[in-house]
Amino acid sequence: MRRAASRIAIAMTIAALHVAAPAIAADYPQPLPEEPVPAVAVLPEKYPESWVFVHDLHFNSLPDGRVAVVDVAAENRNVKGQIPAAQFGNVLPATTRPEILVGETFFSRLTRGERTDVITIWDAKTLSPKGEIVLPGGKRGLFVTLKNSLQFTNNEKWALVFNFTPGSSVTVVDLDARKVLSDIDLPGCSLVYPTGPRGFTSLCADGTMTSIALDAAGRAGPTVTSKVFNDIDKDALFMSPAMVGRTAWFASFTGNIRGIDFSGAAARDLGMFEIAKPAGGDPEWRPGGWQVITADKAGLLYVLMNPHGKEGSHKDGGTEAWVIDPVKKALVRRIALKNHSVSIEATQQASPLLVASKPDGSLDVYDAATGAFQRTIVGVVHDPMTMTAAR
Amino acid sequence: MRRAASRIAIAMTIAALHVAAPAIAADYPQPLPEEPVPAVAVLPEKYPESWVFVHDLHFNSLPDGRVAVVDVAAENRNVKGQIPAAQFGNVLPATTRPEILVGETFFSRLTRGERTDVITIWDAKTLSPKGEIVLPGGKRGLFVTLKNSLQFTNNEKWALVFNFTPGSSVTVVDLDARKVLSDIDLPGCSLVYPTGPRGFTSLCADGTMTSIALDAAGRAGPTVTSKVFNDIDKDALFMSPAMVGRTAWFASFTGNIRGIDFSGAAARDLGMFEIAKPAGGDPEWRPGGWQVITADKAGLLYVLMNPHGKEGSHKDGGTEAWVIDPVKKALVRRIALKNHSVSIEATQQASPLLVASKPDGSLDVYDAATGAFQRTIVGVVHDPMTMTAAR
Amino acid sequence: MSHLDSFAERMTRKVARSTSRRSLLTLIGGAITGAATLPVLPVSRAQAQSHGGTPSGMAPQTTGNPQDPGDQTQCDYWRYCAIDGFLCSCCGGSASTCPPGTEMSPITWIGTCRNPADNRAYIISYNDCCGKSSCGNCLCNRNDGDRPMVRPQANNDINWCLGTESAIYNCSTAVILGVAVDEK
Amino acid sequence: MSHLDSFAERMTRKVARSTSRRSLLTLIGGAITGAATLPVLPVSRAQAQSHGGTPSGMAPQTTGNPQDPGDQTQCDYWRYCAIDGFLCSCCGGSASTCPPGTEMSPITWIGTCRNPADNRAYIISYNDCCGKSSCGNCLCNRNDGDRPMVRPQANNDINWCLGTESAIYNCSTAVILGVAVDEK
Repeated sequence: MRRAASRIAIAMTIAALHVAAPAIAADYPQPLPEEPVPAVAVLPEKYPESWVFVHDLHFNSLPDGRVAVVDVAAENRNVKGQIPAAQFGNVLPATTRPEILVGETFFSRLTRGERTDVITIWDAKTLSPKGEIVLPGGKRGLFVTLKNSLQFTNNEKWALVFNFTPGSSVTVVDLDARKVLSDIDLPGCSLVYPTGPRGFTSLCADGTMTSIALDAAGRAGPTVTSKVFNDIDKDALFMSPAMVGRTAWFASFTGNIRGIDFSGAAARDLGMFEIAKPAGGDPEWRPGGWQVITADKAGLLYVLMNPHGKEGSHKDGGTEAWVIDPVKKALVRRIALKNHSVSIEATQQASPLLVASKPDGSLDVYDAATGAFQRTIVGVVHDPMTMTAAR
Repeated sequence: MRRAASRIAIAMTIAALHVAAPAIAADYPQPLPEEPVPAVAVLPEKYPESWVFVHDLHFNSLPDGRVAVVDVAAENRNVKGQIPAAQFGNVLPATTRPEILVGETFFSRLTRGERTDVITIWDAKTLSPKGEIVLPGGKRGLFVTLKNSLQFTNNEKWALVFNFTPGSSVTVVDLDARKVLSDIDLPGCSLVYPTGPRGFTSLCADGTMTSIALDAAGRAGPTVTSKVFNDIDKDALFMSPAMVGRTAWFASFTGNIRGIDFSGAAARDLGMFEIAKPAGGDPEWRPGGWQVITADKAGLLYVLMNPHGKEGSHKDGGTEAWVIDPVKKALVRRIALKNHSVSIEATQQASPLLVASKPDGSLDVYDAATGAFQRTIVGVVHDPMTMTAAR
Repeated sequence: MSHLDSFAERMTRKVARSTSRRSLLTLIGGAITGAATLPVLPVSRAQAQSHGGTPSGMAPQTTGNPQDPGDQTQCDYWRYCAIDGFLCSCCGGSASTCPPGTEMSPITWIGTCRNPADNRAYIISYNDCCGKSSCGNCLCNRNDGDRPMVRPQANNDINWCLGTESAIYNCSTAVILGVAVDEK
Repeated sequence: MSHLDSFAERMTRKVARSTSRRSLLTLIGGAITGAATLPVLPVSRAQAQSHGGTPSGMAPQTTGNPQDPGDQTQCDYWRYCAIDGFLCSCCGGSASTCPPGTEMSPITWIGTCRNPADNRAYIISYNDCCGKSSCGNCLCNRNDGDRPMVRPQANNDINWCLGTESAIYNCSTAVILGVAVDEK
């Protein structure tokens, strides 16, 4: 169909500019300069240690999860950018190169059609996708995000993806070659904790853990299963530990702390110690929230604590962060939080900040050493489940 | 890797059933019956006239828009189901068969990758997709949902899709053959208003409208352009009219009503009349909101009115619904709304209900004849922009 | 353990009625027959801060049966003692029915809830409804007996839309499977 | 009309700097040179009920230049007189920069905003940032001069992520293109 071009010409009639000749303010002889377009912000290749990845599960639209990159130390401009992490995604920032890995799942028609699981490799500087590795089998584990669902091994050359169908398995991915190396069945065990130079450990439903060393081709090599140490019925360990070097510190439901050394080819249980339980609990103080334990660079632990601890309270969030010295096995300090919080993360600066995420998606930031409240950062995400400090 | 099956067996240890032998209440000698699985609700093929499609733009996740099917007359169980409508989707319920059309747009990686525009055909009874027609060219118009972006013609055998790239065009789709018939360029004109037995009209930027009759193959036939009637600068017509049969009643920004007869091969301007402006405006009463005008089966119009009408207030929503008889050109009645509302829709019952959507996504329902408030329905959608009553 | 054994037997029989469910159960190693206290679905403490969620504001939905008391749009309805997710009652389904156009997950996590009317403990199957995006209404979360991902069959953070055509989670049901202990 | 003519000239020259923008402009028929009062992007009155949106709660972001006063995270910042959408200042960008990893739309709708500091009227280009999902922060909507879809170049309901690699809308900027009237 041809329509007269005159229509457009008429449409172009100047409608209303509402602008008379402007008065020129004597104070400003020159107008503001023109600004270039297009203009797109870029980030540093290496993020400052005050930056935190805040994962947004986005419960009201699970297919459209995302991660906010947030500078928690800045007075303003805190949100630096967003990274998509679709459908129970995982985010894993690399430390050896300027890349951020995201495990995610798509359907060709958003909620239906063909399923595609991928690891997307994001450029840290531009926040643009620079690569994608398709994961076969449509089996990437979909659950409320846990950091140990996607991990590195082999000096960050490989990625480990935990699958759940509900059968458990681990996919080993070569990030340089952008290809899948192997699939390792893992019946009865969950998640991946990088172990030794090239391997991982999984926590098992019988209370043990199994460490698997990988050969150069990514295949399962020597396997070591530990004694039973995780009393899942009576005092289960939270799945997300605080990492101090290669040592993981796990909190338990009732408030004990267990160390696991993942530096060797097989994980080594360092034993458990109790956090002294001060008075004031009703019925008792227990860890509560989603990411309940974190560590600073000096190796101090922070545990999000709920005064109303009891069976079933373990995801209820908390009102204090308890600072624990795992070497002295001692409660060092208690930080009273301004608000009921969901998850906590310590930054890796020499003078660390403690970040507490709240149910409304905002963050409260504290001086980790003094407990002094620093700022609230609003408008970060919808559902801030996990946080990962830049390293 | 092979893991001992014994682990699973151990995992299966009965953890805690917390159940002693139950006391049997004398009042209820029999327990509640077992319920069958799987069980999935189905809907009637022909929806009752108290049902309304509420389109959720979902501004916080535009790729994940949806439509709620809501019974606004029921005391409870108001939400009957949801239909996906991805990325500035459109919804168009058929009246001649139990089908609901959705125009939507997907990307292969949710926010990036290959774009696919489709019309999805949903079964009204099962709310399952029963067909899909891919729209070529990645040009389906993406904007805050307007009903006249996706319309039927040719007795609902064909669908018309409005495209915007920012060049305008219309794609004609054969719904029986599930294929695209033609693309019709439409420079300077917007949206589609079904016209005559097989054709459509578009409103143009110069204030005219153009009616195009389609031939049997869906190609553009005779074209008629009207005189200028839409004073877009001074008193623009809202794009979504209230339909009474084949007559469309458009509200204008300042509160005039214009009728257009779309029954013939070319649209016919029925002229404009003024709504008397009662006192109480500050500065004046004007239509305000997104879907500001609707009609009941008897042909009465309802216009959502804002007492703070002025330039730029046209999307601010309203606090009253004015009932207008377009035959008598008279303001019949004013309905004071309980809450500030975004859009309104009248059901097509003999005793119609007036539904007003609110910024929080809930609906207020009124008796259209008396203006009596009936109920609030919460938890319907996120951003209720348009509503479409079952017919 | 005899009570529990007979429960397990009942469960096995019940589960066996559904072939697809059984085949999935094989994968997880028969998880459903044990250690199945109070597992529930994806938690979002961020949205349901207070234990049990907040009042839904929905118009009450009752069964009309005095032996099945309570409002199915509220988190405190007796069958929801181990639910976690959007209540299908608020999404076009009911406590035991998926909304139209979704698919009920064949594998499920189960809980044991006491019915306050007849004081019986019922086995409740929390089947997810799958294939449409997050319903968004009536988020409800109760974690009594929930255990971490290390014990999947007792974990409520998992998307149980497994073995369904689409893995997209819409809402959760609470279906009566039977009484917890055989009364014979 | 001489003022307007010289404005149109300036705009044409400016627009011609960007080839891709120009080619898109051809499609819409040179819309940007006229009738371009105060068009803005996808309105959601549902979320920004009060005219101009609600206070963002963000930490203030100023340019530090007294000639460009105000808080770029707030809907009442002078440049936003015709914006509609999520403010990029709250999303990792700024009033004139897209967030990292998004693409700035080459075609844009423009407004004329008076700078309260120097009392000049500036042409503001509301380029959308595209390719990531809805930012979700600082929704801001002002409809002064907005006209319906029948006049696209003056309509703020359109997703202007056109001519970009992805049509997904993330947020909106407010870039200074120049003063509205040539002062020479």
